[in-house]
Amino acid sequence: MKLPRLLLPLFGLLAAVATATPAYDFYICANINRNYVIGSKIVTTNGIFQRTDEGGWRHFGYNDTSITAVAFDPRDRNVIYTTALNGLWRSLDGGATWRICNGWDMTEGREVAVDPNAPDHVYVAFTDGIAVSTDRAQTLVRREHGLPERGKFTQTIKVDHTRAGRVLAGCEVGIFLTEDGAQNWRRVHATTDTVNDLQQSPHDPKVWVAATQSAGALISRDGGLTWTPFSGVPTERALYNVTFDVTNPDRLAIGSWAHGVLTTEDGGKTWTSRNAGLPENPRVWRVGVDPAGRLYASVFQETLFHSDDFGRTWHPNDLAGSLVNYFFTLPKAAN
Amino acid sequence: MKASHFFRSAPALLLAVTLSAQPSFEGPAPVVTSVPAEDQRLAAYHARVDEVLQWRAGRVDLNNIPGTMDMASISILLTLGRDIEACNERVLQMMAEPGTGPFWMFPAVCVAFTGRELLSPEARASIREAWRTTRQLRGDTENHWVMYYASLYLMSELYPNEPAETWYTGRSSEENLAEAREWLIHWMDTTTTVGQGEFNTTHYIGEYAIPMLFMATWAKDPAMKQRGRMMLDWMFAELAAVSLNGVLRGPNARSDEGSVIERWNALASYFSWLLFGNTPAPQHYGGWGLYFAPMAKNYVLPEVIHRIAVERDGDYVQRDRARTRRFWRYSDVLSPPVYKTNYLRHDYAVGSTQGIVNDVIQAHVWDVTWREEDPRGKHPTMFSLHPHSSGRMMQAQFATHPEPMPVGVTFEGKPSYDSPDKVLGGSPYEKVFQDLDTVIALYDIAPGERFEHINGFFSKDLCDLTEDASGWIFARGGNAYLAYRPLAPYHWIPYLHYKGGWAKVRDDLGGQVLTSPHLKNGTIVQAAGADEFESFEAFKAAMRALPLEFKLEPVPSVRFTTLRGKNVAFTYGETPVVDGVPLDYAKWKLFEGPYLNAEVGGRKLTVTHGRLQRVLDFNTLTIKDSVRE
Amino acid sequence: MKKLIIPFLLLAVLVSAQPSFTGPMLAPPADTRPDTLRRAYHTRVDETLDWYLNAVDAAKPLTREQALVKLVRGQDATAVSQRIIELLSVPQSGDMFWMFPWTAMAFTGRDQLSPEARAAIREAWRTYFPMRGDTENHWVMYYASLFLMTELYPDDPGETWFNGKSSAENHAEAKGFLLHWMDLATTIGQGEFNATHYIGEYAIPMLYLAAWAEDPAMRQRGRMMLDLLMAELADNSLHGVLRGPNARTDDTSVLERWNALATYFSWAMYGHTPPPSGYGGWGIYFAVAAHHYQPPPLFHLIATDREFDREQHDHKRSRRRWRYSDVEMMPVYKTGYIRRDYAVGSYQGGVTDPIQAHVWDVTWREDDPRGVHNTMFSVHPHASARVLQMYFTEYPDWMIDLLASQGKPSYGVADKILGCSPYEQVFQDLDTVIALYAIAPGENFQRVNGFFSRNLRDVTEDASGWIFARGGNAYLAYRPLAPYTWDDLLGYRQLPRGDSGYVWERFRPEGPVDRILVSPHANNGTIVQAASADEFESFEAFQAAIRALPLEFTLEPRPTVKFTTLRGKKVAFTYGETPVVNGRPVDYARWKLFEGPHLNAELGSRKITISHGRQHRVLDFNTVTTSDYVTP
Amino acid sequence: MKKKYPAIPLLLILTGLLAGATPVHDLYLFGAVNIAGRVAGSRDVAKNGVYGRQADGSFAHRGINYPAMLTGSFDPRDSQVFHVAALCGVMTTTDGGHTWRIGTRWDMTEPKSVMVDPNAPDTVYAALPDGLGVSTDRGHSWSRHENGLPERGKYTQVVTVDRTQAGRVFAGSETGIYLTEDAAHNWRRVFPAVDTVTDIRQSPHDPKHWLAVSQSAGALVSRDGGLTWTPLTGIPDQQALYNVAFDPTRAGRIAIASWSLGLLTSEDDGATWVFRNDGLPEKHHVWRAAVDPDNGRLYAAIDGGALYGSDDFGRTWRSLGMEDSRIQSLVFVPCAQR
Repeated sequence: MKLPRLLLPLFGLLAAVATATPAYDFYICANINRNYVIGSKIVTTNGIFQRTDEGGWRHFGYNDTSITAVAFDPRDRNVIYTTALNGLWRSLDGGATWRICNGWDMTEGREVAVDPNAPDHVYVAFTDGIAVSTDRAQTLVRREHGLPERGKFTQTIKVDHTRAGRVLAGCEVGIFLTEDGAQNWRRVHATTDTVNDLQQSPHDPKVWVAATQSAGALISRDGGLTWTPFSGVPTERALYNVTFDVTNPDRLAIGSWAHGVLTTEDGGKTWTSRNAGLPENPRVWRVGVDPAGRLYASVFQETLFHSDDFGRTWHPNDLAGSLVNYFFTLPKAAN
Repeated sequence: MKASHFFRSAPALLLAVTLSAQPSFEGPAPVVTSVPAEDQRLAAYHARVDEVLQWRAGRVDLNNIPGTMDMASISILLTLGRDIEACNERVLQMMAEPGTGPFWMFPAVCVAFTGRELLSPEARASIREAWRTTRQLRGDTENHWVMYYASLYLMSELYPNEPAETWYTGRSSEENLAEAREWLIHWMDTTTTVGQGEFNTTHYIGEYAIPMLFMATWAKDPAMKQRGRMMLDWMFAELAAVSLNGVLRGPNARSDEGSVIERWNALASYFSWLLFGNTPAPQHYGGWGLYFAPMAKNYVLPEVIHRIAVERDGDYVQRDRARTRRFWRYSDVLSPPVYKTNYLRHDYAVGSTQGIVNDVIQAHVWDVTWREEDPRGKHPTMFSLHPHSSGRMMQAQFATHPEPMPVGVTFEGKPSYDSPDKVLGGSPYEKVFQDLDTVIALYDIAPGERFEHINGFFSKDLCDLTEDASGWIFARGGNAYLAYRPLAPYHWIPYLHYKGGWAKVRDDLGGQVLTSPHLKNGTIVQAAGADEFESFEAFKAAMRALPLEFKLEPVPSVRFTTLRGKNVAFTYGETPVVDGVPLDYAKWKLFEGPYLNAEVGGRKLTVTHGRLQRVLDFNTLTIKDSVRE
Repeated sequence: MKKLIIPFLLLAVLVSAQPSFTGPMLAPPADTRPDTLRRAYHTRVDETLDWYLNAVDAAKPLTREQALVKLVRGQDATAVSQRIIELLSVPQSGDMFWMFPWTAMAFTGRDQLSPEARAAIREAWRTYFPMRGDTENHWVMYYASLFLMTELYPDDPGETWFNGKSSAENHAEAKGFLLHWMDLATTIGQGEFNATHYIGEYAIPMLYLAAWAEDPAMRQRGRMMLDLLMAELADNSLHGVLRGPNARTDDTSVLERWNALATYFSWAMYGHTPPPSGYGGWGIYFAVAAHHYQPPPLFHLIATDREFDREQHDHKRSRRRWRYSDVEMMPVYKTGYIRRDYAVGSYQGGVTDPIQAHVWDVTWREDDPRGVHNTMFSVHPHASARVLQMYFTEYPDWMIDLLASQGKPSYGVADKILGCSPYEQVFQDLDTVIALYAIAPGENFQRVNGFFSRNLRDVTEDASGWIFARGGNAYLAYRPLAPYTWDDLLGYRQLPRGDSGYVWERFRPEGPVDRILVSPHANNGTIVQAASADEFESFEAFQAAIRALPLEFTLEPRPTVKFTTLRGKKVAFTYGETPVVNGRPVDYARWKLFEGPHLNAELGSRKITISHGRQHRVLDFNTVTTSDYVTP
Repeated sequence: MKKKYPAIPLLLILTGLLAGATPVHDLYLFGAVNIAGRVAGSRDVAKNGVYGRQADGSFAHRGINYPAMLTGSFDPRDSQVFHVAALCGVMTTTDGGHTWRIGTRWDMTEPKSVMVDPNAPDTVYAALPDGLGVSTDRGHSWSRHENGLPERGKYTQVVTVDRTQAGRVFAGSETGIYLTEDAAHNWRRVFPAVDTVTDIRQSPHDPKHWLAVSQSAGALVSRDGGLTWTPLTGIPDQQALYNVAFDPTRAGRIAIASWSLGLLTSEDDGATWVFRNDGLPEKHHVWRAAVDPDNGRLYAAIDGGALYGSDDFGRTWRSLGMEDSRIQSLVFVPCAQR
């Protein structure tokens, strides 16, 4: 599937939402092979799916049950990065062929992020630290100066799309910031358990939110320098991820195994549990909002649900039995 | 994708094909007390290999190729040089939808190499193509990586000089070969300096031995071939030294619900049967054992190792160091050291670690296991444990969220992980000390843990089980006398047996579990040989007379004079003291005992038995065999 | 004088599957991974065993070999037991050649034979009195067999053994000799080095020790000595064919270099040349235990890798001398230069073994060496009772007659091409050999014979004095230093007389005949220079190059040569003096036990390193240790 | 079966008996038949080793078939006990040759002759190709006693004990005749030679009178008990002389055997010599000569031929059997000792 090269800054294009044909491409990384374990036979197709205009899901790339995140080179949609069990994979031809970018000294990539202002730079979160590439992942080098020797399990990494080299990472012992392309890291918020997700607001680059395992959800209004908890969000159970609604600055959603889906429509002042219509014992693995404001929730051992009323009512989707590890939005590729 | 599994029930291709010769796993238990003369020793080994090859080849039905030919049987037929056309046909079928992951990779390598001259060009091309089209998951566990990288190494050597786009990795043959070689050397370096990660595994021994046999046979680079051969010696020397009459017992870095109780019923017994001939082969040769057979004749078990397994002159203590699985989180050390103690006697063996969580799944910390003439179906073991199920501990060693794994693994070959009456697994709240055939296990379970009790396993095969007024529970196991002292009140629940990790149902075969619902707890076990006492009563009297003081608050603490006259003082969380001298873990060697010796960091193992000695020196890749005049 | 020659038991038996010795020429397998090599090796061993089994004729009683092979295969133990009792019910003979076959029978059958058959074998070691012999290989067979039988029956008193010594005494004595022999071989070198036939008489006993010795040290020593023998065979053979120098060979295989028992071992071990017919007769006794041995892949590479030229210098020793010598054993300085198309080998001349020695030759590669006399050399035909007395405890005058009757017909004849002489001194530098002769007056015979094979092509006696010829893909230049004539080399045909005595007659074989250059001059010399055809435009170009080589020589008062070799070496060599190369005299004192790309050992070290590329095996007899290692 | 007999000088018994009376001595032959081409490993068709003379004068093989026995020396106390020099070492029998024990080990081989010290019959001497072995326990164990022999040149073909004095022994070797007078603790050379001294005999008539033959120094005589030796004129010295024998029944009569020369006799105590080959086979390769102490009969063993006897000291011969044989030695043992 060869995509034409498109050189557009990612978010600058937030034109009004076209209800008819969406102005965005919407991707998920999903494992559909229930209870897969190394050695059992894969009977389904897993990996990256792109939503089709008809609302279905089209798989591309390898059949890999372990893909945890995906990112694209903003300049060329054919350059795709995915993190997975083996580490970081890269495709230069839209997913037809791939290359493993790390050796044996890195494994189990958790998330990958491309610096929109320095698109050759790729940042990867690993179970034992952070690696960076400055050559489109042809080579990968650990850059962990400032991370603690123990406690640098990194679940999430996001690049501040306002300034090259400014990156936030969610680790076992807190949120870490670099402003020099990962030459140096410093902790900006301490936690005792893993920071599971970091998101930069598509509406106000200064606004960042985080979902953590035992410190609830956090918000920063100064570009991630300081963080304060959302009071309305419970802290004792793990929050798996958090997402903005690209169509409405006041709407956010949180996914959690224990709490299911939590949403706010007032910028986080109040949060409501939106599990009615989902299977009981919600076990939400991941939430996402597509560019049309549709809210998705992937439920463990169930399927992918979507809601067009931001969680009040839910509908099972046709990606039955899927477990979505990642939602990703990109402006529509001009073909 | 999270936890690995290995011992699936043997591939379901086994048809009731009539068999002329009775396979060993149905025959009588071998009685072996000495190693036969060298020529007969090798001939007997080859005969056992041939038995496996013929057994599996006998099960192939050419009228039902898809139903009876897996990659094991294809490799075996190629090794025997027969039914080549059927092999070609089946290879093409299987490569049409290649599997992924290490458990597909090494069987595919086995077919590629056993068929490198016999398979048709199309069949060989189809195997090669699968390595372009199918992304191979590398897995998250040490044994996965050994299989993954040995397979990638060999395929890259078999097809050198091929560009990146012809490999699923997107890397050239040379890049793949270099990466594989580097990791294999790194793994061997780690294993020969600070110890095996998955030590004494009852099933995953096959996932190390088979790839190493393939390297020792097919690696072109002489250094890697030599390394494969040396690692085989290293692993089988350890199996020989810590098996009791061919049966591997605890401690095991990894075991499973079936073999932690029915100690013989494990793939390790296949290797004991094949190499030492001193225990029955497991059913269908353990399934995976079939992949060791095709090239088995290219490995000659050194006589010194064979003698260690079969000819023990007297009781002996073997102290070794191993390491835990690496901790991604919640640990100051990536791979903390495991201090193993094994005491082997004729009638029983006692083994333990210091009570660390070496692996969050399927670990087994300590037990007393007694000898059974025919171990099949027997549960010849006794131990206690804290049944620990914790999402946090899963997160320590797996890149996962806290909630999914405790339940998830129960569908992935670890059915008992989250069961209160489980008998498999380690716990951060268990500390163990062993001196010869005395084990003291202390527990200080944090409130709020999933299960706030300890379980003690009492086998169906115990005789004269009596709860003595003294507080000791006495029993006889085989020719061993056992005394189990629970340090807190308890009650009995029935023991329900899982035949193996993939068993769906639990069988009531007898036996019971002592369960003691108290956070601060402890177990003392003392074993002895029946021949040491006039009678069982005499043993009981001796046990009652042993000075014992213990308290559970604020933390469990024991002062006990063992049956062997050692004064042991052991408090939870503190270093045990024996005869006034605190145990010095710092001086614990990589291997130390009458048969195996190695310094930590030395990369050199000396294997000795009588006048025979083999030295495996990874510094110079030297295997040195010498005989004292 | 009990000189030994192995009576070739050419068993005329019908054959079903085509044995390799009648099959097509073999090429070494391309894939040298251990599983391929292992399977090929065991297939060849089984072929040898099957050849004997297929020859079993229900109507005829089993031969000893057939009985043994049946035991190896675990077949018909009852019939074999019965046959063994029959075989042993008559007076025995064969001496040490009886001992190791019956040792093999005893061990192979120890769990299969009936008690009566086992008792019959044991009894034969009381009633039959085998000779120990007077030669090194006899003793190795004798004592290895005695060592093993006294392990099998460890506590028997003296009267139950033929020699009146108890099991313990015999065992200690056998061990004493075996250690002494291994000591000699690993300090100053093999006595019967590169023996084209007697390699079997060393390899078979060592294999039996390696397979059946209970004492782990002796078992390991047996394996180590077998390793050494097979590694040396690999190193010294040209595509599987062992060539000179040979401490011992015979009239046939000194010419038809492939036709020797050593070729059985090359075939069995490395599979790159056809085995001799009937697997050399004795091959079966190796095959019956060969499944307990596995030649390391390293040896296979040494045997088959002929990519680059290689020089090997080894130190050997002569047979021990009883008389007429200041030293018990003359040191032998052996040189080998092996290339893809030919090999040149020699030792410094003099008498290593008075019978069946072969001092030097150039041997070229043949695509199929069977029946080809692919060699060239010269020799002083020497027959001397005194030299015989040096090595044998016999009276002087009658031995020469006797030798002919003991299977060595060519000892006492002038046109002989087998043997060595105290009046020959040889120097070799790479593929140049200079042999100088100063035959003492009165010595038999006052001439030098140069062997010119019937398989040579374009033999031309050039005006320059050189004789040029082509052998296979090799160019040869032979320079006789004294006048000569040509004779046809007549063959020997054995006439049937008596059971154990040989009587021979000379006959002229049909077809092209080998010739000998006869130079009837006491002071004499030969220079041979070899080259590969690929090194020259044409044969003429080679000839021109040879003619251009500076050469001065005189024969009086003693032969002396100054010659610049084809490889540009300035060699000065005078009979009785140390050769000088490019101005520096050869320093024999620094000659190592083994020195070359594949085999290395210091004199006196008892430690031999066998290498190919990064793979090494060290045999250390000081500590009875075998080490395999790989260099980065 | 041990019998104690005083060491009676051999000569005394002999003179009392004349030929034709029942023999005072037994005759043992050591050698092999059908020897042509016999090598280690070939099929044995005949009986080899020890032959005893029967009452009818024929010879019967006894004991084991061993083709490489050279000579034997009998224990004066019991003729059932004798020691044989054989290819495999010194073999000792205590039952007249039915069972044997090889006393030497691997470090001694191919003894060429062996002799018991009549005055110290537990002591046996053996001539070795690389020196000299001594047993002081009736052949059960052996050790080398070569002090005084040269490092090289100590090939020893014959060892002969002086019957008048225990421990006084002569050795005929490659470099001459050596004497010891202290049971081989020390040797000294009494006659230098460049080739092997093949035989040394003490006159049965005069213990001071010794004869020796050699490979290239002809025959030698000593009148002073072997201290000094002078060549016997009249005997060629270019060919090897194999052995020499006194006639115990008549002083002055001597016979010498030679493969090349045939048989030579002297009837004037060695002053003159005459060839006695007429009547012997045309090639007359005489391997061994001997004289019967009972009747003075002269024996000549022809190599590859038969054993011939002459009752007129060599003038006429007749075959006594043992066709196609090689008889290495003839040994006469007083019957009384049986």
